Amino acid sequence: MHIEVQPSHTYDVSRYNILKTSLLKTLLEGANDVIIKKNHAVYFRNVSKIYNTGTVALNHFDFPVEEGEFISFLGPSGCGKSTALRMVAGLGTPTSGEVTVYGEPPEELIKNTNDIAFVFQDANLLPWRSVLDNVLLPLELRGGNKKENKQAAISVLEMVGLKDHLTSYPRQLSGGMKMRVSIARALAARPKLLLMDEPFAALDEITRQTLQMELLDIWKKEKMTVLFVTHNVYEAVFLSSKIAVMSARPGRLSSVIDVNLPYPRELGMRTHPAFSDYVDRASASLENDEKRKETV
Amino acid sequence: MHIEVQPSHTYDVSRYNILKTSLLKTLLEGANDVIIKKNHAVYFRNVSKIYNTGTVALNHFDFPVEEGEFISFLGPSGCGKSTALRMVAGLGTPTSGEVTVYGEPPEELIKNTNDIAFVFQDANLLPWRSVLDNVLLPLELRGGNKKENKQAAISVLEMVGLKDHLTSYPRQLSGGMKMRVSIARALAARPKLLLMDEPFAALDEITRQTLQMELLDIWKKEKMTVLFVTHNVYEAVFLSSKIAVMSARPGRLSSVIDVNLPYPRELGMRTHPAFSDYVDRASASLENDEKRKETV
Amino acid sequence: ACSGESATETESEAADSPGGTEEVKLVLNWFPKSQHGGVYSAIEEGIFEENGLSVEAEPGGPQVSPVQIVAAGDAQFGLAHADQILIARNQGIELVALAATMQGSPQAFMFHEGEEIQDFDDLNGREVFVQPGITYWDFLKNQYDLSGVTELGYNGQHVNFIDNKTSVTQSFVTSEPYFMELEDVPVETMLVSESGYDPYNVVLFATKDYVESNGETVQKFVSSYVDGWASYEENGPAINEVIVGENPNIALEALNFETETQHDYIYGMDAAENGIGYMTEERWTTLKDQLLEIGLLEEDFAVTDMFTTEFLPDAN
Amino acid sequence: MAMSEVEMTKKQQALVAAGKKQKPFASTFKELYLGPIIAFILFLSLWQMIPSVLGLPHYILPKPTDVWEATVSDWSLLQEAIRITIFESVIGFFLSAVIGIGVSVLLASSKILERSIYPYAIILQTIPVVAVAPIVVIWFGAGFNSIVVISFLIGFFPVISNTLMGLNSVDKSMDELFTLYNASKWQRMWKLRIPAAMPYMMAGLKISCTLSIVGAIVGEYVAGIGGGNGGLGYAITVAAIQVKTSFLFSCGIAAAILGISFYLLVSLFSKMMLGSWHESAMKSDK
Amino acid sequence: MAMSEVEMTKKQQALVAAGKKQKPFASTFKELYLGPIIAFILFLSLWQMIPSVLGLPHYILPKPTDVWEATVSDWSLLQEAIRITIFESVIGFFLSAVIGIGVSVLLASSKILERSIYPYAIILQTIPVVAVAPIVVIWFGAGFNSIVVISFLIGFFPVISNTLMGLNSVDKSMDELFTLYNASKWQRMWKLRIPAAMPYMMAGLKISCTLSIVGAIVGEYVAGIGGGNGGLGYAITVAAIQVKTSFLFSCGIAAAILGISFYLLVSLFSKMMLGSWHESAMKSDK
Ligand SMILES: Nc1ncnc2c1ncn2[C@@H]1O[C@H](COP(=O)(O)OP(=O)(O)OP(=O)(O)O)[C@@H](O)[C@H]1O
Ligand SMILES: Nc1ncnc2c1ncn2[C@@H]1O[C@H](COP(=O)(O)OP(=O)(O)OP(=O)(O)O)[C@@H](O)[C@H]1O
Ligand SMILES: [Mg+2]
Ligand SMILES: [Mg+2]
Repeated sequence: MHIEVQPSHTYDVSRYNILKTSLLKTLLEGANDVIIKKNHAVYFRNVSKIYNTGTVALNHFDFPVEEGEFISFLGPSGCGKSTALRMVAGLGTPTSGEVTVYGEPPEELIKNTNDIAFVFQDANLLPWRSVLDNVLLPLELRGGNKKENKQAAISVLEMVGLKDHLTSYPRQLSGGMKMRVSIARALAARPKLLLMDEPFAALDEITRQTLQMELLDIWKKEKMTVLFVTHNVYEAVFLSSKIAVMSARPGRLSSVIDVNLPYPRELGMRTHPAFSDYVDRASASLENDEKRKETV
Repeated sequence: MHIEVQPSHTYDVSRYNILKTSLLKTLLEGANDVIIKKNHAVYFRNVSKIYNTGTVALNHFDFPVEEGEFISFLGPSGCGKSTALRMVAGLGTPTSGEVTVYGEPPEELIKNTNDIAFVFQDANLLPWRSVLDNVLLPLELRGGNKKENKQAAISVLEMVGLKDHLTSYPRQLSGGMKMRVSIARALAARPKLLLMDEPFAALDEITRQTLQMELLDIWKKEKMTVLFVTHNVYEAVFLSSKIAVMSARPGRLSSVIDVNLPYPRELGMRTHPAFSDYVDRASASLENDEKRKETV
Repeated sequence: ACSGESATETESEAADSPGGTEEVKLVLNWFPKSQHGGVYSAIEEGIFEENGLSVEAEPGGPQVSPVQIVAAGDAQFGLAHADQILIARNQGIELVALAATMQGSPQAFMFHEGEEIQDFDDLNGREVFVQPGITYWDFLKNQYDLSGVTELGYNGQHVNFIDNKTSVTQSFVTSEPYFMELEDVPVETMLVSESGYDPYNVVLFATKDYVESNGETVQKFVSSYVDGWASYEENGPAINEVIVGENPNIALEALNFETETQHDYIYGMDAAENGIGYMTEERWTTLKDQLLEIGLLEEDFAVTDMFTTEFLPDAN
Repeated sequence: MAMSEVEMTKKQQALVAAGKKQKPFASTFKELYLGPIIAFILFLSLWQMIPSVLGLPHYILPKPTDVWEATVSDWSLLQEAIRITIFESVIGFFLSAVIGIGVSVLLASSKILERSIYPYAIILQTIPVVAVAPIVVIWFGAGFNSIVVISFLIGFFPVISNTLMGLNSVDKSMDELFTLYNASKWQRMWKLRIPAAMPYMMAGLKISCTLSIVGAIVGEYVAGIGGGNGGLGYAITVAAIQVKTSFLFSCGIAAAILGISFYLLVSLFSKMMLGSWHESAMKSDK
Repeated sequence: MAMSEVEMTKKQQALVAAGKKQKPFASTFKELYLGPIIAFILFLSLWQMIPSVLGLPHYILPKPTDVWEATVSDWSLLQEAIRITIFESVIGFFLSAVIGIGVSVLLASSKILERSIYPYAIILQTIPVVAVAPIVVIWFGAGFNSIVVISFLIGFFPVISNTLMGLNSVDKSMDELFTLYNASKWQRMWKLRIPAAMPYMMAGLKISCTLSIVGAIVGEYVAGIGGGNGGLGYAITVAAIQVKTSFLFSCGIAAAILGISFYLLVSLFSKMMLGSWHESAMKSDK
């Protein structure tokens, strides 16, 4: 039996070894798994999460994310979207089941690389750092040339429209501006895997559209994988290659919609009938879900 | 000259006296003013706000809000919407110009009544209080029967869909749930003037629609005045009697759109051509503004 | 000075100092006062120098224990009361007394005038300020029935004594009565020595090891010390001014009062005949037996190890 | 701490909920107690060795074994002294806590009060106890009362300082919420500032509880024992005069153990008080 | 404070930007200084009256006028003593601050270290200075060095206790951010925990700076003055024996003034350090 392993980004030796061992392990169970594992950026395997308050945030959540995909999560408030994202980042562990990122447990991955970035639901800025310094943070932590880092940070900040506020402190910013700093911070790190928890919710339509286009650009250019939580169905359809619709209490995956619109996406597409179609399907899926719950 | 003063809510004697003096003052300048003052819940008179960082957040902002209106503010991120709302609540003072609430400076009004409620852009919950206790806070501060207060708080929490989380602490809630607690807190106080800063941004479409309907209900029933910040043009049209579109840097009022759709509004209206019309007008106004800026 | 050095190491270091003079350190039992007049006299008049010694007198203080400092080798000589030197034996600290500055103990109880205290029994029913652990108090408790005494800690303050007319406080007759007089508080005193407990006070000592291996230095020091006291008798007031320089917070008048009142303890009594610094085996044995009896000494020993008069000048 | 706590909870939780990665007792033991125990043994052996190596006699630095002997042989004295000191310092600490927090709340309630009165709190802290001891003794009598007062005087400043800092560092937007709802000054105090200041208050109490023991000991020292039995301060003075260094160390260690126990108790209390919200005391659930 | 500061700023700003409601000097004066001045006068007159009313003689509770006379007449002595105490306590405080923060950072960097070593910090705090004084004196020599060490010993615990508390109360979500970005332990320390702990650290320093003066005074008491000149501790001891109560009070008040000045300096420093973000020190702009 010959298995071709072609890791899609450059692993350093130690990580490659980890991969090898996990490959060998899975070999015992069957070669199929190997291939699946190699191609998946994120894999939720039958994940349940019960907080110690007894809240079931996720229930048998099973969802593979292939590398390079742009996945949107849609679902009612409190259904476990943030919980799921946090687990991918290693900031929470499943009560049962398993989350793997590039075939490894996320805690391991985090320890070895800087490849994951997270835009939290709240901006989560360090109050004692200026806007620029906040964006510089992940770059500083990673090391590297100071001047280049600064250049990179400034260019992302320019992209999110904050180049006039480099020296402001978070408390001097508006809500939307804080979120944009947080987005800039995540993008500045040029992650392989980008987790975004309602990043554009606090932004006006026009800023939002600009940033959506930029995000898609970067995603394509950097061949990132993006997990994106939103409440905006249009946004989900516009951005994603796949939409995961979740239902509430307990958080389950209720349906997955493949969005087969071509990339690059243009603003004009929004008026396209296929686009509306997807929007309707996603909305319907959300609403059905709601209704099903009510009738129970 | 006979001026009929018919205050639209019951002032206690001291406030009535304040009103009287301000009436007398204005009499010297002309009777017209008196009538304007009496009918306005909020009046921005040529308000400018320059933060001590030099940021001009508002520039000659002039806008009257009549009692019982439902005003939405639309505008790009960082254009001064929150700043304006905060000034109405007395949490900031204009650098020049004047904001009056029911004819008084807001700081004065706050000192004498509990009639203003504010849903902040972030949830702003007390971390050491449970959900129920957070909602109870304004009621406690006002005094009154404990049992009734609790009843009232529970019923609002039920309305926002959190009756299962009465004893949870803020850190155990999802982002959207926190916002809903904050909304419940504001509504529980049954204010005359309700200021809401993007209250529904973190909510999914369905929850949002439910809450929109509830809000409109309460607004009508309680004859409140609502100032509502949103980035969602549909939401603005659906809810408001008037939309104030603002432009950025420095924050100015760029246009005011009267939404002459009848109340009560129904979800079905969204497909109505008049509705789309308003949406288009608002969007156009926002976009024009953006373009105008770019060409400058 | 550092920790680990034993006495011998310190001494050799001391001996190597340039200029032919040997540096030694003396720890006083208190801030400089008239009871150290001999030391300052010897320094001031160059008596130590004449004998090839360069002496640093280090002031003591409320919690400074010359016994420990000398035992640790941080100083070569110290001043302490005879009972303290004996009690150190319990800890295996072998010290040798070289000269007794005061032939008796000026320690006394001080009380307000007219309080009718004739005997130690009269302390009963009163508040008495004594320093916790001071030896004569144990002796008195053993000798008399003092169960009626309310024992309060003495802390160097006299305010509470002054405030309470019936109270009694420990004191030195050479010192406290003067301050009371200044405050117009008439007082009387009763010497502890009346009870038969009369240790030598302000005794010059060194460790046994040091004395054995540095006989010459000790000889020089003791001679200078005694000479210093002799010269202090002549020009006490002048030396007192030097002392004020060292201890600026004490008034010259207070020192002069002390000089006067301590005169008999230093130059009178046994010293009148036998010279300054004189000590007898009998007095040491009495003291040792007294301490043994009240349990402050754990085991008996011969006092001949404890003191020596060999360095004192021959009696005249 | 934040890190390892998080780690722990994660594990604990996995244990509770998933019930698979059962964590053996041995490993908990290793994480929690092995370090301190090793440190303790190291500390003891170092201490046992130092006097021998440096040739320090026992009356300067007694060895642990010397101290142990002294403790055993004079146990009855020590026990009594400890009992008394505990009593004095607990009351002193209690006063520090109650008066300290009370005064802070009062001061924080008015900028003018704070500016006018706070300096006197600093004065009370810095004025040397020896200077005021006579007055304390005259007003409160020698012995117990005065000792408690001195213990209080030494312990109350950290409480005031920390509590004031806490009361004054309320989150701005929460403060605005209260302004908006027209909260009275005292409502703001009880419902906002005091809960927000809790972590600072607790940090103050932790400092103060150990200081109150120091205070009781110093108190016995300067205010006398007033006819009653003496506590550790008295025992220490006696031991010092008689050069019983080993017993002096016994007393010192007794005081230290008191201090640690006291500290642990207050920490426990602090954990309980802060449990519901503050990060430093909170076991988070991820 | 939060309230009134906000109030002030609002006014200041109105003043700066709008330039209409110019606030007269008199009113600033009234708000800021009138209270303290009245309190001070009240305090002084009360103090002046109490001895007369209660018939307390000057050697028990001297009147302010007595104290003033004593101060003037013995000014040269006092001045010298103050100079020395300042020197000792500044160095003691400096050591407390540097070592205290250093040790806290070290302890906070590892749970095992913290559990193993922190108890000894508590021991150092609670062990009565008198008990260790002989060793301190023998190791560091009587006088200056020992006094500084004792001042350090008394002052360092509040720094450690508060700093540790601060380092351990980092906001959970910020901590997660650092975990996510694979921050090393020391990066997390420097870039997250230390900045977040600043307010606590500063509160600790404020307590410690006054304690270091107490420490220097106690130090002179237990460790003697060595060969050098004596500071306030020495002056107080001698004054007490000589029943110079008025001068004793002069010394006490000098210590208190030192304490306050020291406190103010550290507060200023703290304001500067926290200025950029912490609420308690921040003038907010609304
Ligand atoms: N630390 C926690 N402890 C206990 N329960 C929690 C905790 N965090 C989240 N929950 C609960 O888990 C559920 C899912 O929360 P989560 O934050 O994942 O929702 P979400 O889908 O992100 O919602 P939203 O869209 O409102 O942000 C909620 O019911 C919430 O109350
Ligand atoms: N405290 C402050 N100090 C200095 N500048 C501030 C402060 N608060 C807000 N600003 C500035 O004022 C401008 C308007 O802020 P504001 O919060 O009113 O915007 P907004 O319209 O609410 O934006 P958003 O939709 O993003 O919430 C922004 O440029 C912001 O940087
Ligand atoms: Mg969420
Ligand atoms: Mg805003």
